[in-house]
Amino acid sequence: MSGEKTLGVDIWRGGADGRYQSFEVPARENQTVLDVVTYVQRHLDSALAYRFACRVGVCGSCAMTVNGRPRWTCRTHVSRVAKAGRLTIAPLQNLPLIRDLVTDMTPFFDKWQRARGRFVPGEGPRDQLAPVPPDKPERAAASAAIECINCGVCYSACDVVAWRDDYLGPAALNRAWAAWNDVRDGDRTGILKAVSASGGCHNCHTHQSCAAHCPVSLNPTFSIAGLKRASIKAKLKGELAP
Amino acid sequence: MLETLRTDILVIGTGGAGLFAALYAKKANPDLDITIAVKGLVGKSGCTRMVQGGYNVALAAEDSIERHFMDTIVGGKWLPNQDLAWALVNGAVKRIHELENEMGCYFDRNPDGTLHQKAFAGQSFDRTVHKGDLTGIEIINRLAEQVWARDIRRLEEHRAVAFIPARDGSGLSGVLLVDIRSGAFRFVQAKAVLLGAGGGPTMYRYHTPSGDKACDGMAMGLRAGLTLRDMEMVQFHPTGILAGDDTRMTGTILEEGLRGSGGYLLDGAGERFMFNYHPHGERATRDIVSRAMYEEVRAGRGTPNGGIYIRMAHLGPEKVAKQFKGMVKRCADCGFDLAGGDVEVLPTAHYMMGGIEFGTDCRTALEGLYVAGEDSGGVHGANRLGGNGVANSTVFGGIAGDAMADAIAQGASWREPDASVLEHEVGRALRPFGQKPGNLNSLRERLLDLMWDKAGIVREEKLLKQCLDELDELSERHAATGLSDPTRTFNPTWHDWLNLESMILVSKTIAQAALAREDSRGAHYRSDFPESGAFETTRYTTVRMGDEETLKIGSEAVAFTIVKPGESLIEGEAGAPPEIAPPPQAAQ
Amino acid sequence: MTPLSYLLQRGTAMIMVPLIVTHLIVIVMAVQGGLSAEEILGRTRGSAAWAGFYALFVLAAAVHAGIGLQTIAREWFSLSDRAAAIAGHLFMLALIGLGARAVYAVVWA
Amino acid sequence: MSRATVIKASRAHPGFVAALVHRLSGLALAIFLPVHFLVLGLALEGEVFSGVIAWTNQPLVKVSEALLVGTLAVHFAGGTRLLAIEFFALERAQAFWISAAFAFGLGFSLLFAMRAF
Ligand SMILES: Cc1cc2nc3c(=O)[nH]c(=O)nc-3n(C[C@H](O)[C@H](O)[C@H](O)COP(=O)(O)OP(=O)(O)OC[C@H]3O[C@@H](n4cnc5c(N)ncnc54)[C@H](O)[C@@H]3O)c2cc1C
Ligand code: HEM
Ligand code: SF4
Ligand code: F3S
Ligand code: FES
Repeated sequence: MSGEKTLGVDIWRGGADGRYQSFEVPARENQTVLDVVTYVQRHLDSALAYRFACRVGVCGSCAMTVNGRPRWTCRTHVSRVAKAGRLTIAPLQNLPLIRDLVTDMTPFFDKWQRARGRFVPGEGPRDQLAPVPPDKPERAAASAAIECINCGVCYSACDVVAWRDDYLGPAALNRAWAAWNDVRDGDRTGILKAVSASGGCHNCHTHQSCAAHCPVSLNPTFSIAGLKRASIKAKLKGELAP
Repeated sequence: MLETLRTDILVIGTGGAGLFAALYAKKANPDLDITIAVKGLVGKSGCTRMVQGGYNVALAAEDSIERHFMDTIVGGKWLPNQDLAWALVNGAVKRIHELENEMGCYFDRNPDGTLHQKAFAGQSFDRTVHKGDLTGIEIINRLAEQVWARDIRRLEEHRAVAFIPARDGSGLSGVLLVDIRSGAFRFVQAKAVLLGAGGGPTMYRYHTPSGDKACDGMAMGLRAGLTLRDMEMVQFHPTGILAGDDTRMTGTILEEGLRGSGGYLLDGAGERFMFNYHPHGERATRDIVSRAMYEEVRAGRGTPNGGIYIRMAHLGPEKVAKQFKGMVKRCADCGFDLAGGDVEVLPTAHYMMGGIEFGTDCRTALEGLYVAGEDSGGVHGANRLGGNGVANSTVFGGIAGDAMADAIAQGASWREPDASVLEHEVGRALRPFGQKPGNLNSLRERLLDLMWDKAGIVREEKLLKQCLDELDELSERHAATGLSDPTRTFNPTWHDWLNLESMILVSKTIAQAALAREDSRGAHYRSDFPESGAFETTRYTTVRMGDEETLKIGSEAVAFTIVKPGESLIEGEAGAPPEIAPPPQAAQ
Repeated sequence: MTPLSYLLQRGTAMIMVPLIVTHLIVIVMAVQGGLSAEEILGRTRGSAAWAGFYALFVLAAAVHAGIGLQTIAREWFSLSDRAAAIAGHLFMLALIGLGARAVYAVVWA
Repeated sequence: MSRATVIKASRAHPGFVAALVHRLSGLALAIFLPVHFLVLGLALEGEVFSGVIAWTNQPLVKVSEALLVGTLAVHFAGGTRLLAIEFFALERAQAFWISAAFAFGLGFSLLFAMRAF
């Protein structure tokens, strides 16, 4: 690599008790953090474990901690994050580590289910499409929250997740908020019950790390606040009783 | 080292095909033990998630399934299996209602709350249902949520490596998998297996599909003795990003609407060239634009990096930034200014129309094996309409789920595996650990260039023959290449090796089929045979594996079971889609 | 945090908003020219209104801070839900006790 | 270098800092309030109370009292900001609320300190 411009990169290796390993990769004009990781795997250390799929920011598989911030690496240009020609790349926080840059996302998706982050069919006719004007307030709220790529960035950034291991976390609650705003849903009260159980939305302290880091600019803080209001209203009306 | 697991139904892959199959089978019989195995994470790998444009379905009162059918057949240059195409257009109607009413997808509406259907290239009616330009995320996330909620076993980061036949030759016994995380082998014995690994033309220098796709399913099918059809039919999308060496974003799509709304394609000297090729200029159809761009670059008139510029700035950078927000942001994240500057692009391999031969109930020639989605062949013929891809995977995935549950209800049972095949296949997958370490990377680079240069957008006999020779040599070198690290747990380079093996094998079928088809149709263009030939005598190519991994090429006459060339199901019209280029809002 | 404790904590916070404003104004006025026992007591002695004001304040603050500390104990000091709840309640009761004594002292004693 | 040493960067944004300040001020108040009540309770024994009040007239004590009132103001302002987000769905104005909260808190303690001396 003599004469070529290079980029220094420290990459987490091993499990939770691992360490950083340093590499030098050629600096390119167009280069994402995922490209850097790929370069290391292809040319410098063939067993470097990492995860990606779509390479364009839709699958949410490639999130890692880059210079201390969780990010989608396939859409993060190196020039935007390198500090003095260096990068530090670690796995996401708050998820069990498998090896190197790969975490086990199972708890993340289990909580998605616990938050009732899914649709439950309502009574409407199955052979027609419900007329739902896009600017109806509920629909607008659902639409604002729905385009989550379940990358886990917010989950990794949220300190409450680190402090309480049963906390459902921003993404799952954000999904529950979208589900609750879906007027076609058959059991909307069930969602409020789910997010009011132990580890539910009331544990959020509005840190807003989720909204600050979400790569697709969603605002889980806002969604969670919505759930807090809706669930308290339901609680006062006695609807949350089992 | 070999763990064994028994399940009623095994589903491979979690794109539209795999997820729908699992949900349908579970619905048909909730007592079934269903397992899904996927190379990545459930719902987070594969291309269904990447669908931007949308989903074709005839819903409007003035539209009809006959019209959708005719568009599909004419677009496919009379090559599709008509029964499959018919099942597609019919099933799409049912599927879109299920996606909305049972899975919870919400597709874009008109202001009055009715469904919005947009125009898409090559269709005689605006019938593409979508969710902004992120339709795939909506579909797959909603499907995955339903799967998580059900009692369905998930084997994530499990790679299927081989179909294991029954010892008594009665059909398929199960599938050999590698647990990517632990590196351990797992044999899953199942009464029925759905293959939904999604094909994917990732053997081309420039390609759009997700990085986990490597034609594994087709390669496994070939080794299990199945016949692939239409393998020469690889669809290229005109505008893939060109970002330079060692970049993952190279090849990823810039949407078609950019050209549709008036974007310019410019050669290295900054001149427009499309009007030299077609009166519609940049708005000509995908295949014409792709070919023109390829010819320009080949003639040495490309950009310094060997691409073509796309320019939007003359439409007003602010307007572009607003109208194509997602694309502009995507480019900006990668360091390009799409709204105000020139971005280098090239055609990029997008979709494989070909795949494993199958019937309208998704059965294959191997008893117990079902196939759906991009791994299957015959639905689209020579060309896939934008919006018919995700319809294909979801429609047939559901059909397969029902068919598998039904077969089990009819008494299908476990078959004993052929232990010798099992052992052989484990050995094959472990082969690189026993070899002298080599440069796998240069092999992949060679394959990508080879397929791009010699079996790509413009084909000819001489190049295809060279391509086949080099592919043979490449497979020998690949087989002799070992890994430098003995780690088996989450070793991405081991999986690169396995990917490459599948890709080289399937590349051979593409080159063989391209050599065999001596005409030019849809996605297949032979410079030495530029005519399409008579539609009445249309034949489709077939490839299967003979002894010693040699490929046997053949062809079959297309049975025009529903409509014959020159006829149409639509009164007073030929059913042909308009020749005019798509309106601005069309995407891929 | 349960919906109930959430409701109580946010609810008491809302109740305290006007109380705190009043209290802060009183303090600022009081410190003008230096604090003296007579001044304070002179204002509060025998006033049922002040008694009610401070009693409500004490109650709200005790509930509010009790729940707040419970959360902190759970999140920062890794107490179990149960242990944290006990600690929070003890703190609340102590605060109510001390507060009641203070109100009594300031208003009637 | 451990994995944790670099994760803190993800907290470097106004929302988290505000939440942290809110928690620390709440904690400080929770520690101070019992003491405050205790002092007031001493009014039972008038003599002692006067003594204490005299003691609190010392500059150093005044400064710390000012700090505590400041803490209350900060916590109060941060709390109202939080209630605004949670109950009144204020979203876009968040940054404004955060800064307004601190400005208010700081202003109040300054006011107190100035009048006090
Ligand atoms: C960028 C892009 C945009 C597109 N836009 C459109 C559009 O607008 N409209 C449209 O109709 N079509 C579109 N398509 C095509 C469409 O996405 C596909 O045709 C369709 O979704 C394929 O579905 P599938 O279920 O067959 O495969 P996929 O969705 O690709 O899923 C394949 C699954 O198999 C898994 N897998 C692969 N190999 C193995 C293995 N060895 N073992 C285990 N699992 C394995 C993968 O991880 C994945 O989960 C687009 C494609 C791309 C790439
Ligand atoms: C008007 C006055 C007050 C308002 C508006 C207010 C508001 C709030 C709010 C909204 C919270 C929840 C924070 C969260 O969960 O993230 C909170 C927490 C807290 N408050 Fe107050 N509060 C006020 C007065 C007080 C007083 C007087 C005390 C002390 C006795 C106090 C002590 C606490 C504590 C200890 C917490 C827990 C902090 C945490 O969980 O982060 N508060 N306050
Ligand atoms: S909310 Fe944003 S950060 Fe969180 S998982 Fe979804 S896309 Fe990722
Ligand atoms: S970061 Fe965590 S605390 Fe709440 S606002 Fe977001 S979930
Ligand atoms: S690889 Fe899919 S989001 Fe980055």
